[in-house]
Amino acid sequence: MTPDLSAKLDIERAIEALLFAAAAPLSAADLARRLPEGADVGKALAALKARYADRGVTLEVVADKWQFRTAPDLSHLMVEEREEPRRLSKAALETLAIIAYHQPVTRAEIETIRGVGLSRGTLDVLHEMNLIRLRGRRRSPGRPVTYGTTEHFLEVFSLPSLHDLPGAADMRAAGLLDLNVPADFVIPEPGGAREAEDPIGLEEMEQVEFAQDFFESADGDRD
Amino acid sequence: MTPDLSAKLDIERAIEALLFAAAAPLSAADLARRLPEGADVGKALAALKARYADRGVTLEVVADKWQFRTAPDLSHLMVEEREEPRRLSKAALETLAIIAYHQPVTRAEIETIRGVGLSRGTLDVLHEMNLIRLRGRRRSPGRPVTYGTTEHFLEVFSLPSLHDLPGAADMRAAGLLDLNVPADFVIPEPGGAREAEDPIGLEEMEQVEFAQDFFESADGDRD
Amino acid sequence: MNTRGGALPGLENEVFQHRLDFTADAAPVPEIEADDALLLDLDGYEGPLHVLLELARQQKVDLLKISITRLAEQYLVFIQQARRLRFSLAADYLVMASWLAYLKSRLLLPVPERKKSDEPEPEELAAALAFRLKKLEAIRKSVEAITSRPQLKRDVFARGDPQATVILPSSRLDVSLFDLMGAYVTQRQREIARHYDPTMRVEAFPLEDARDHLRDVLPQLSDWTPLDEIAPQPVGEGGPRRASYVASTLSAGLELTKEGLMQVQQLGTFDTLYLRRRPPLMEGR
Repeated sequence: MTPDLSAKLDIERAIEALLFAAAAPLSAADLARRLPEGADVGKALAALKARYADRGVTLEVVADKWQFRTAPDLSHLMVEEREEPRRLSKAALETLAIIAYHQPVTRAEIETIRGVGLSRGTLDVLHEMNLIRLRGRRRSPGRPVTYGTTEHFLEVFSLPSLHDLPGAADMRAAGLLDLNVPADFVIPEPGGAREAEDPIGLEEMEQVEFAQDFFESADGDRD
Repeated sequence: MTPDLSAKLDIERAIEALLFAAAAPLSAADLARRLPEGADVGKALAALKARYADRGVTLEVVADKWQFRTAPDLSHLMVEEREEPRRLSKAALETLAIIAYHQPVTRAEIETIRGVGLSRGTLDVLHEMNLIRLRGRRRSPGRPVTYGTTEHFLEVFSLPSLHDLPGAADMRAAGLLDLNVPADFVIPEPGGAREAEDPIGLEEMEQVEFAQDFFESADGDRD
Repeated sequence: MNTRGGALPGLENEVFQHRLDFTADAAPVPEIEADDALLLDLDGYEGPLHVLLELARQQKVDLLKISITRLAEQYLVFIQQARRLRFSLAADYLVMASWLAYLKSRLLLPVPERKKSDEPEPEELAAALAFRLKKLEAIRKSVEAITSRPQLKRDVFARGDPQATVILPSSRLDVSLFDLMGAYVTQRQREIARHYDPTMRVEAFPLEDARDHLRDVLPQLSDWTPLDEIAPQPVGEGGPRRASYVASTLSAGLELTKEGLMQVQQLGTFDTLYLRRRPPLMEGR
């Protein structure tokens, strides 16, 4: 075995062991930090992923991090390990999906899409399960708080990243993820008590796109 | 692939997944119980042991039970140093919240809102974590010291500025406010104009800390 | 044009029902059985838009091409049935019904020569509604797509027993802005509850005073007089409240009745109470 090949295999073995032992998914950077300098972590991860592709345990990317997980087709065997996930109500699931696909999104926008007011507790439940988080404030009148999903959300639903939300590209292409409402749209809004919201105009729309994360705006936009 | 070979591989995959996900070592009998009847568990375990022999993870038997373990020669990598994020106690979080929203605020004012005395440690902990600071002295009888939050506080909560703390409307929108909260419920605008106070000088700072310690120990833990 | 406020009061009277009946007679809707199935599951629907989406799906065409007039009819039948079965419907459902009835009528009416400038074209509204349903449907489908993904600890499993790790103290704080808001609100609400002050101590109109008052006015009570007129009116702020005057006067009245000085009568439950002086015994007894 040439020294080169052996070094490559050593990196693979080391990553295998590190990922296996870890309690949580590890990023490529996490791995690199614990390997000899110059180790080609990306290549080794790709090789490992291929090696485990049809095994009972597979190497997956969740939330931009790597983790060994049992193969989905073997879930029927895992009866003893299974934790009955807390069942989310239809309303909570829809709210979660809207937050996932439309983020950053305000409460009023969630209500408009669903055509019904959000009942107390729905956001609480999603917060409590660590699936959603406060993301920032919309730069629109009233500067409402916006919601987004957490890293834990990606882990739970086995998503490599937000770009991998199923069908998101098609929905965007069809304009279904636009948050703006046609100017003279008068369908009754949910929860009549809520004060009327100004429809978001076109030029404001661009700002909406730039609705800022608290974090992102931390270095700019300080008022 | 002959049906026989495929069945054999399936058993291997299943055992791989079961051993991986199990919290403790499993015996051959444990495995057989969870596999289709007639599965040759022994043979599959032997094949798996060979397959993993020179990998970063190996299949080991301990006391007649099987378990995946990281390869012994990689043990030097396995010290996973995880930074455990600190948690704030309920009292500390509540005190911090009041200081954040009501700053500059005196100790007596904090106690009035909380309805309980502040225990000695609470402010210390928040100081030590660099979340709060002494802001000044209220120009009122006794010239009490006032508290406020630090830059670090803003970083921890990813807030661009104090003005970005969620307000009453956001709390209502997040479903946090009870319905029985009076309509005139107001949250002070943090960082807004406040009662006159004098800044605290550097050298006075030390005296204040001292005076405070003295004061606190005098009436002890009251929480 | 006020679709929201204008139609709502009508819902409470017969006018709206007539309109529904008319709609149902004029254009019988074939999917009535399907609507029944829908009705039974009303609890599962969160709002009128969800019901509309369910109905629209029965047309089995792209949502952008649905017939809004037909959808409006179906929805109105649905509302009518729900009301007949005494489902309590949230106002949202009724508002939507009136809006759809309005939209349908505008879609069916011939286009006026000169259109009022402030009214959007009904076709635009219909298209906007269809698009909105499409949006909701997309979210519904994405719920299915997300929840059918391999879910951690349900379908796929990470390592059951991770290696022991060395835990280092960290300066990172495990706290979210939501936690901070929650902590703040809890305390403020506690504070509000603490300071709850049910106005002031309730002053009562003393029974002795009520008795004295009744004895004073007794000579004038030869006819049946409503209790309300006999009970003294509150004087100024801070004294007993009106309810206390009435209650004490009634108590005193019952006492005097027992003593044989008065009579009390009431024609029905919650009716006005009448009091009068007991008539002098003319013929004896």
